[in-house]
Amino acid sequence: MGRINRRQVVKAGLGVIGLAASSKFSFAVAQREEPLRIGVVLSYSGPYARLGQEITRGMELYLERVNLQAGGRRIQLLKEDEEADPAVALRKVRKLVEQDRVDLLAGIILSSSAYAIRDYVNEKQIPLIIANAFANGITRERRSPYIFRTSISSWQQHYPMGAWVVKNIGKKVFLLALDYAFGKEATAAFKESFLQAGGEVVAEVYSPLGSTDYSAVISRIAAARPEGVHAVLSGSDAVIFMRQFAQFGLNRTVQLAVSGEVTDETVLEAIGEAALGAKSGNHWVYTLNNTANKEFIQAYRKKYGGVPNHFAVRGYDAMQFIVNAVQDVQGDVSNKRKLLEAFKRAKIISPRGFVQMDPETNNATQRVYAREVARVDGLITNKLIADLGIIRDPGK
Amino acid sequence: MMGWLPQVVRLRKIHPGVLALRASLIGFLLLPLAFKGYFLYLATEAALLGLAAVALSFLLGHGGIPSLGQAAFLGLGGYAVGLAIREGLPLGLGLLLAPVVAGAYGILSGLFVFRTQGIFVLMLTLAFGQMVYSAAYKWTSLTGGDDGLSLSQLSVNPVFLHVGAVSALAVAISILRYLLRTPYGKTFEAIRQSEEKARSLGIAAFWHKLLAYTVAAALTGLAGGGLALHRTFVSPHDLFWLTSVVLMVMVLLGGSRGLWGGAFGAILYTFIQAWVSSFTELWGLFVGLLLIFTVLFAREGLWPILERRLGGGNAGP
Amino acid sequence: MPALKVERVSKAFGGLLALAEVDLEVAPGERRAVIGPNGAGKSTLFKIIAGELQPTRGRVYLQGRPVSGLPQERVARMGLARTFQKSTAFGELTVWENVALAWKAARGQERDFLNPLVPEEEVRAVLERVALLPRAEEKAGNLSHGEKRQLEIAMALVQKPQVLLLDEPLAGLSGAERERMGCLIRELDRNTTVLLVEHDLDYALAFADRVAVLHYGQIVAEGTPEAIRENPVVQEIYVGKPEEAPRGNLDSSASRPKVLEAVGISAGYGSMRVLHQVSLEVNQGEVVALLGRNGMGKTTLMSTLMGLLPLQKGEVRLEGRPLGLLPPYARAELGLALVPQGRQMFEGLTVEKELRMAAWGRKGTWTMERVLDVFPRLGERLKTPSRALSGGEQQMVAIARALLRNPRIVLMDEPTEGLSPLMVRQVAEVVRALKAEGETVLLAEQNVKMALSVADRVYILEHGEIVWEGRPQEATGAILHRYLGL
Amino acid sequence: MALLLLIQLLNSLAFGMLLFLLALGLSLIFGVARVVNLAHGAFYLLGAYLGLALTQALGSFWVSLLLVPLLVGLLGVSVERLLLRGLHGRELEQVLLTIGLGFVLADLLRAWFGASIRSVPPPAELSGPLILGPLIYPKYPLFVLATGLLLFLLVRLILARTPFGIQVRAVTTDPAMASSLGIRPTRVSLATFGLGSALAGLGGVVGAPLIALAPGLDAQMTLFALIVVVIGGLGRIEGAFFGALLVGFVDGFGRLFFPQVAMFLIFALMALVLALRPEGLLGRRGT
Repeated sequence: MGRINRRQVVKAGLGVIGLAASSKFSFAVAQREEPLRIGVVLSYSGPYARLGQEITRGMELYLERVNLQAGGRRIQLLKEDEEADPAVALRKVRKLVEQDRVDLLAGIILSSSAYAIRDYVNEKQIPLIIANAFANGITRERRSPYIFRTSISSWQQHYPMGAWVVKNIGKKVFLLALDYAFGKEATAAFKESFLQAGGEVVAEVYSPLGSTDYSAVISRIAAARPEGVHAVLSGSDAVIFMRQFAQFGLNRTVQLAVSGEVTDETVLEAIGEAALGAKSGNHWVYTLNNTANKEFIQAYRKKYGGVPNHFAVRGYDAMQFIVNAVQDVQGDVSNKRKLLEAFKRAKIISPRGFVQMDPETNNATQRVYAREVARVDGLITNKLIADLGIIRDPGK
Repeated sequence: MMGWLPQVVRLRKIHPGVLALRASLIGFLLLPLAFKGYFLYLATEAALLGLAAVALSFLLGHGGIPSLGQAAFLGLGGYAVGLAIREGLPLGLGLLLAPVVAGAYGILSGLFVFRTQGIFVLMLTLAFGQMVYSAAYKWTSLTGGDDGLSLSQLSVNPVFLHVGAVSALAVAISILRYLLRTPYGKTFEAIRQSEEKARSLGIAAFWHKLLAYTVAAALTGLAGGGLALHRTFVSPHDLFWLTSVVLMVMVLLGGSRGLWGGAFGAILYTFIQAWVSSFTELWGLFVGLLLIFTVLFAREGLWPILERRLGGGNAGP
Repeated sequence: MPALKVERVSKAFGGLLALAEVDLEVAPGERRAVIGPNGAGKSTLFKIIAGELQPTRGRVYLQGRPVSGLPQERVARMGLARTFQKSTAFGELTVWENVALAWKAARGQERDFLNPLVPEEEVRAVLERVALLPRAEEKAGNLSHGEKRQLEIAMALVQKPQVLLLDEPLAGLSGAERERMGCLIRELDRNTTVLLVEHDLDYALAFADRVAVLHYGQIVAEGTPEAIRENPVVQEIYVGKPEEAPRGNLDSSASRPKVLEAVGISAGYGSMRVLHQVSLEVNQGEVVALLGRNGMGKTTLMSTLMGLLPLQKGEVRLEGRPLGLLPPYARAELGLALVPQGRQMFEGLTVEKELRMAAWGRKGTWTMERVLDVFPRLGERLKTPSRALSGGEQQMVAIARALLRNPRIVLMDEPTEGLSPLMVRQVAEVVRALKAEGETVLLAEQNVKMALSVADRVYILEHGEIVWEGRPQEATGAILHRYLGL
Repeated sequence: MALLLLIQLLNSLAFGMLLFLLALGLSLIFGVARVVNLAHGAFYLLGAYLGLALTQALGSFWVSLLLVPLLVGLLGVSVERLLLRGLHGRELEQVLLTIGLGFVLADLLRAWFGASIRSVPPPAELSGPLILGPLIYPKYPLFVLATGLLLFLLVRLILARTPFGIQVRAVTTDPAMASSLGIRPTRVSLATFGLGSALAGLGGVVGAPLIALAPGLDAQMTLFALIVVVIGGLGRIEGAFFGALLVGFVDGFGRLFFPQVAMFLIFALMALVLALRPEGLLGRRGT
């Protein structure tokens, strides 16, 4: 008797381990009174950890305004860390869709992650609201009826700056960008208008994502002696570049005309004084005087303190967009066609001012501004210097 | 002719307990076919990583070769399949290319690695593995660099992929176990025990180890190819040496000798890691503690303990 | 055409010349023995022939084909089989698997991955020949030391070599095992050429057709066993200069406190038991000599006393205190100091640093100044790296190092090994000076004449057992001949 | 162009010295305790984060410059005594244990200090550029350069002159004989483990303003230290020094001229050295 039941015990034991792991996977079918489950995939580690944190803050800030309700259903956020790695983003999205049975997906910081999950999301027909990833292709050649972008495309944010820089900074500019989808697209968009306006590219250098030392690039800039530098960096890369730029004393001799990502308040907070005077193009500026912006800044500072930034704005708007659409269909997300119609029609009152979803490209049409780093209300942030008009992504 | 040694040669009667245990291991892997979705996804991942772990277990447990560069072969296999499909080659050719490419790098790096002995082998395999990582990360035109390589345009039916993975694992284990009973395998074990003695008998230890290293590299490449199909994405991050350490943890957890341990360790690790990482992102801490525990307390791994407890003492080699 | 030819082979390790212009020729089927004291270069020559080491100059021919420079496995493939001094086998494989592997390797089939390894008839025959058939399925690791030696011989024989190299096959074997191994080697078929390197003078002379005597890296004598036994040069190497020197004359009756006492100690390397129930004692102010031919266990005893080797049975007491399994540094703290065999200078340290390191933290009569008085030569060489010194000078450093520990007792392991006769006399002078200063010394020595000239009491060690004890005067010619083969 | 080369030369020298601090610790620990400490990068990262925290808490970079190496050294000693002592003589198990330790440390740091990347400002008196005629170069990397050189001379002096230094070299070449002369190998290897870890901690504090702190940096630095030790050869302090300089140059100028393949060049260099001399440029065959 001893030998037999031992074998059963082990086999059962192996089975239990399997089930224990799988019991985590609930297979409940979404009913009406079930909470609306939104899978949020952002970077909570690696070079973009702070960005993920700020976007989540923006989302939660807006949810508080509507006390977590949309169309009569409670909203539940299931957060997953994409670890700034496209393969991980895909794995986590797959887990949220197949295991946690989420109704909607939101988030995605990295353009390469957006490209990686695009086909899967399209095939599974789960609406995805992109709160950050700039990749042009998501709303162009790889457009999907299920994917909407409420932030901005690389082209929209960087194209207008080209001409502006030639007029206000100078003709000879050194181009630096991160060596992945976002960096390349943004630089191409900037060059498009910059060269048309008669600008001259002194050098074009790409550096790897998440590198911890920019001294080599900075010594090249010092030697090239350009009139201006157009840098497309974000997260830690932006922080390290700006600090070493000041350490090398370049901020005395070379003008900075960079992507909005580089002069975001999360970066300025880490660098401080060294960034004063740097110019950039962005779809949000701290000093925009519209009621939505005032309300947002006041709510953010009350709840989190510190300086509000455009990542929080993007999270805030993305959630506003979702709540608006879900309200439109009274919380019934099961009818996909109706839900997609609601998303196309959704309007939001954004701290950025005028923002509207372009039904043809599923990308948000919005204003872009030129701004300069300055001390405002005792904070190191950006002040508006020019409105570059309403910019619509051409979609092709 | 062999009558004089009756009890030596006949195929040793494997104890029923041990046989049942191994059957339940394979059974466990086929179980998820009943549940679709994420559970099946994890099981396929476990089977494929199991194949790579078995290859490492063959090297480490039987050859005494501590390799921290297996992630490179995994990656080479993945990129081989990914690029083959991107160029429109048939899937079969891609899966054939994976072990060939990985095996070739095995030979190339082995030529350097086996010029040294002992702990330097570990350091060199680690360095050569990182060479592939940095190439994959930087050679954006070929590998897509940090954006990775997506194979989404090809959809392999998950069930078919899973059965393929599990059978590949089972076939690999039986082939390698048979190999260990042939002169080639016995010599491989002999070299681990005393390379000096083996060479004094006329055995060219350098080439022998290089051949085994290449076989293991090819098997790991095949597993890498399978993973590329499974994840429909290949990213340089999987080639970082931490993946090699994870494979090492699987082998040590399961038990480095007997090859079954490697497969068991892979299953255990994959499911525990998925479970842990769902409620904390500190799974690295978990892996570290697991490694320290295994090294200090369960030196020959959990599987032999199971087999011994169940098989009434004479665990298979 | 000679089966094996060694032509003007030299080998240098750093400054030291281990082999100088050695010539050796072994005819096919001949049984050649190479004998010589420790440090004479026997194992270096053996490794060069087997391909484990490359000669600095000169060449080695196997059946006329040059083999020096080839890797070990190629030389083995060309028909040369060898055994190892510390016998090694594949412990986790069974006995028959070890032999089967050797057989497959000899026929180049070790890469066969199709059919499983099975015991062939040749394997059975060889196992029967070395009387290991009943142990065929045993794991090689579980064999006794003697059985492992037999397995090694079986693995060599199954390869059917042209030339068989045997490295001290009888070392560490006791009574019955020595007999069995001895006749096993004697009964090797005549057409295999055998080169035997052996400490045991009697067995070597009995076994070999011709004998070569290696000393100080050179062949000093070669010929038939009978000629070698009578050869005065060999006598001197094995016994030391037969000049008359004053015998130690300390009266042993005076009641002197016991400094060091060993009671029934057994020790060895792994499964190889070298010392069997050895007991001895050294009293305050005495110089006790431990005599015995090479390989009888002198160095094993000294290493065990110093704690470098684990004690398997018995007990060692220092001034009545049992030392148990204390590690060497603890014993050094308590007052034991070792002058190691081969002197063991530290790489990268100068003479001054070696001495300062030893003296660090040890107060007492022996200070740097006093040591430099006793060894003036070292005074001039303080700044030179210790490994660059000559053999004699290194010996002085080793002794000075031990003295600077201000020890209760100095253990000297073969201090005259490899030294020129002039240096041997100087070492004897030093030992006498130490005795005059009241130091206690346990001297393990192969040079009998030197030892007798300085010792107050003498032990003779044979095959790991104390076979005689007494005062130097009582060590008559008969005793010396019986135990030390003089 | 010459200005660019000069700037990059200084950058490479500074990075080289940082690698030297790291590789020296690793080489000492392996030389004496015979352990390849793959948690070395984690000790570096611990030193960096502790430096950051203490500088903020105590308000002085210099105090944390002294305090952090002591703390990390203590950790090294306790690791050797608690975890590694039991595995004496089993090289592979010891290496695997250090890998596990590295994982644990890295994740604890991430949990404690957060996962975002921190760029540490240099101390006030060392921040900002130094103007030497045409050359504008930040002061801080020069400080790192000076620290590295100072350490090289200091440790060489300790190893050559002091009793502890001689004991370390004796135990490195012949532990048994050293023990017979009353030197306790276990105590020497404990002290060396502490010294090696302290050097890694020092590297962390000194390196943080030079290279930003991020999760994953530990694995990167362990790899760099390994490559320097493999190239420079083990057992001799000069090996770690020249190995570090060489890797610093290849990395610095590699990133300047062919940024795409910089990392690859370092591996190519290593493979080349190993093909010619498996024991490394200055290593001894014996160790």
